[in-house]
Amino acid sequence: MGISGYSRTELMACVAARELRDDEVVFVGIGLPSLACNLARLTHAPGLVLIYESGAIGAVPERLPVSIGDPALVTDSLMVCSMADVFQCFLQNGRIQVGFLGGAQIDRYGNINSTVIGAYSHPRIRLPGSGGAAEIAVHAQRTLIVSALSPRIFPETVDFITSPGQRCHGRSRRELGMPGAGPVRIITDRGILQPDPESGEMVLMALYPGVEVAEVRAGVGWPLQSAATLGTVEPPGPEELRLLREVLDPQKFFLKG
Amino acid sequence: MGISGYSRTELMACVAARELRDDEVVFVGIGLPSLACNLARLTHAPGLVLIYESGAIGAVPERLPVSIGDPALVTDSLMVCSMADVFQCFLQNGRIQVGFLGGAQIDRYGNINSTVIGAYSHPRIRLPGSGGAAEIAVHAQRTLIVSALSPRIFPETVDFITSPGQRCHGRSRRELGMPGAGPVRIITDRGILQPDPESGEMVLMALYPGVEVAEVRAGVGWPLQSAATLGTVEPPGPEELRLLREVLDPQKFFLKG
Amino acid sequence: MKSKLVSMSEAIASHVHDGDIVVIEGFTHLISFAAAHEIIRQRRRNLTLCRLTPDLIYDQMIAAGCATKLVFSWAGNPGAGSLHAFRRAVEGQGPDLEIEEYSHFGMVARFSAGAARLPFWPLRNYMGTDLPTVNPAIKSVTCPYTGEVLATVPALNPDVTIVHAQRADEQGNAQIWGLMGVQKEAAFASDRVVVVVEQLVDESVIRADPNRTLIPGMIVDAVVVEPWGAHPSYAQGYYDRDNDFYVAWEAISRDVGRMDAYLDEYVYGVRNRAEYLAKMPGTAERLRAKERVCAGVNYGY
Amino acid sequence: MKSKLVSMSEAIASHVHDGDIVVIEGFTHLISFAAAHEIIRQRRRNLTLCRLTPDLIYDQMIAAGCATKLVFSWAGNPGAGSLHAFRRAVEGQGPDLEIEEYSHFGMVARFSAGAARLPFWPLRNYMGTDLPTVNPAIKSVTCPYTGEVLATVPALNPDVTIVHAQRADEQGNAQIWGLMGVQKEAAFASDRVVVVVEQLVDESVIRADPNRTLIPGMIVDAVVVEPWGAHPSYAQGYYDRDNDFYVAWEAISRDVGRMDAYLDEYVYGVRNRAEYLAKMPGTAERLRAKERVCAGVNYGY
Repeated sequence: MGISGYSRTELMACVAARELRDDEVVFVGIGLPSLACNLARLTHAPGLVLIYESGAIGAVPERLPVSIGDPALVTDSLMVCSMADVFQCFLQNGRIQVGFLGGAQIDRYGNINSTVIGAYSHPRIRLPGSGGAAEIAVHAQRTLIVSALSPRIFPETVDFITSPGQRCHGRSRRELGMPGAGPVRIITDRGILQPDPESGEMVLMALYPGVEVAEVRAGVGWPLQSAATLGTVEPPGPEELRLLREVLDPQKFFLKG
Repeated sequence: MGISGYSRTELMACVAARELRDDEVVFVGIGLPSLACNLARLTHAPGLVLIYESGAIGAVPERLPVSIGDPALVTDSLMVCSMADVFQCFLQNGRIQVGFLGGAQIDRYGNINSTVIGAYSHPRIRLPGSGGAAEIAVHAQRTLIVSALSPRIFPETVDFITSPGQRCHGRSRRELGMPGAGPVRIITDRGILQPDPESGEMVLMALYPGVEVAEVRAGVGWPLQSAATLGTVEPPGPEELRLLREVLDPQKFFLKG
Repeated sequence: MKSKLVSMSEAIASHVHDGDIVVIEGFTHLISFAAAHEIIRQRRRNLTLCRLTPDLIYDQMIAAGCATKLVFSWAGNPGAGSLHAFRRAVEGQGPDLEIEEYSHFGMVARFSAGAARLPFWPLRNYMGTDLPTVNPAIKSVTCPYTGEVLATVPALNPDVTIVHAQRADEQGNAQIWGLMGVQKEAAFASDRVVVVVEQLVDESVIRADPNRTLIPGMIVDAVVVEPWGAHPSYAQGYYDRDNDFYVAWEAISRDVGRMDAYLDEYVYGVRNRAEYLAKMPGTAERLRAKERVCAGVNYGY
Repeated sequence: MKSKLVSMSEAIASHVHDGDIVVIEGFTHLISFAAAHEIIRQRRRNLTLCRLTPDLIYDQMIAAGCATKLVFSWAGNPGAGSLHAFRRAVEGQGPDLEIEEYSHFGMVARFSAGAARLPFWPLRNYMGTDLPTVNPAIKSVTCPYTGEVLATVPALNPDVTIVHAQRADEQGNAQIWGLMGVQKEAAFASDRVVVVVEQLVDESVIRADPNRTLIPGMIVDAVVVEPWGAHPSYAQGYYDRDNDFYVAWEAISRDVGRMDAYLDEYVYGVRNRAEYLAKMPGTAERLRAKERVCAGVNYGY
């Protein structure tokens, strides 16, 4: 934690939470996205519906879920359904407004690799693979990518496209027939990127307090463009920090660093 | 009821019940098939699993069900599932060993019409239609047709094939790629027909006590062949009659006549 | 969140429009006659009515002139006879009614495709039958793995689906037990969903047993509380099916005059479900369900 | 009917053979570690292991040399790190392991096709991703109505599926609440089914609440009673997930020596689940579920 009184991870969780509107339906992942969704639920979006790919709909976890199939997601949820229903009746049906994604590599167009570093047939590092990410990237009405910056994580081109972004191997989402809008924000630890409406390339749209453009550029493996006017980001408020630290992740399971 | 001490409907119910083996899985219809299945369950086939297309699996109705969706089929059943599961996971999956069918017309090859008398576009009599019969005829490992004889009910050719029999418009079940064996018995009120293994044509295999071949022929609209040796059918035993009359249908809802 | 509770007349006025594709599902169980009667009272016209079993509910709507098309798989009065308004129309003795006919599996598959927002659903079916010859919407597809030719049916995506359920909260999170038919698939396939319940419950009742929830509130537009709203159909745990009424319907619907008189008295002649029930004293006593309450399960961790 | 109750060792000896396609499903919830350990003890070889999330259970089976092929969609240790036996194999530092990889939706669709005994399942997916380029089993089909090209996956029909459930009767009628994953689809897709339960109950308990039954006895070949059989996974209403164990696994599985020592002590070194549990005193007290029992519903009519 810096001089500012909050950590960059805490700010990322707040920024992600603020992207969610009340009554939206969110496909939640574990870790920071889960923190962000529960923070939004406890602040400006009490009607947010949290859906986990495990089949828990309208979850209200009493403890921090450490896996996407945590029993705390079931107890007191609105509905538990089969995974066939999750993917067919909720996701493919178009009912999911927001999906959270992350990965080992994120490229210039918001394509994500969570499959493999190196060649698929001879991987240097074998990652877990898609899980539900590929279809969330296709079907969620919009997705939010959350990741700290580093040139290793943000190469110009990913080794493997697990989850499609705004442009895949030269073809746009529209050409490829994808229903959702794809990644509309990349929430990093220094600022926020968003796709250029024409090219689909990720450009800097806002800086966190105290961060210079050069710091963001240094964390990205392509010549990062900036929006005409850069937005600013409000630091976490005291209530946001209290909820994150005292209610949502008191053991700093995900808020470490 | 004749001099014999039992009615032809009671005999039909007994004959149908005897076709069922213990532990088989039966797709049950309302009326005589339901009586037959419950009679089998109370006599030689206590492990018979009754499945209704409404989604009741392992039903043990405490009262005579008057519809396929009777609440008595649910109470104390082993499982209730969606109709998507009934048709996909049970029937199309091949788990149903026996299906019962009936209809307004039954032809030489066991094709059944429950759709329309006359032309489809200008019906003389509009019947209810397939319900689940078309797919039961395709998928059940074997089907049993139950119907009283009459030339009106047994024409040489049906006006409309709702449920396929052994040969449809000149093509065999094998040619048409149907998984089940189709109708292996037609249980009438005077005797039992079964398909010739070569031609698929329904031929007389057994007569009920006191019935002459000519009586059966008179009820069928094609030149009915007989098996080389005709079987005989045991009349209903006292326990079968007691169960039918006192336990299963005391109000003679289906046993009238 | 804003409550979705409205009266039946508001729900129908807002969500069922002339020309709509309408589904009121429920396989024998949980058929919302209350909604159908209100649609008749509000004189909706040119509806395409879809159901596996048109049952008495669509027979009444056909008789009342609401429907121009029927999509179905079994059109009878279960255990009692025919649907005579339907038959008169199809046999050329009544107003024109276009029909589109499947088997149950075909209709289930249509709703499954609709719920998954896929344009079609594959099934191994219809070999040998004449159904595809009279319904060109039954087509086929070749499996890219085995080369097998399978039947297909097109997705059914209604404008509005009305689901009767035992209970729901104000957001429409609805729980159903007993026969479930295609209620879930029809709701997910639909643009708008109205949930009609025997009993409004607190959200905490729903959350106490989330595996019982069949329809999530997020796909529901309106919630109507209408006890006995499924009569003469039934609601497991609340009341039995009125089999006497189904048997009586055979004679009523056979006769156009009696059918009109029935509609005049029991549908047009009442303003709502309460008035309908008041016309049949003793019904509740005759049909009220006995107690067969199961034990709960532990959701703790 | 003859009871299907057998011991775990009998169930595995009878129903899991060398070379089989084996599924032990359960999404985080109800993963039958007890069955996996018995398969390891009985030294099954050349298995094709299929699961959405290989999890620790298949990591252990891979480490033990049971598997020659893995079919999956997410191979990690949820919340804790990697599956290192899997990674060593795939990264060329362990014994060969063929992989066939989908996304979760793809695996779910494969099981759905298998359960419906259709050769394929259509889904709108995989545009833009590189998954189809490395998995030629992902193909496509053209909708006969709209002309849309949809992705397809082939049916998955295992030789044997092992399902852990909260409770079942002696015939294998099994009830599950909480997360259901793809347990139903996997069971219906399979040639043989083994149900492992926390609790054996009388048939009357099943019949009292038939909507809770996920797997009918008619598709079940063997029933094994194995309390705590899902540890370190969990059983809602019985015990919590052993998250500490999942975290500890990261360090154990990173080191081949420690992993072998783990298998020696906790799998090969015990004869059955009771001995496994006896090695971890205090586990039951630490993880036993609290009481959050829901109310029952009325099945009367």
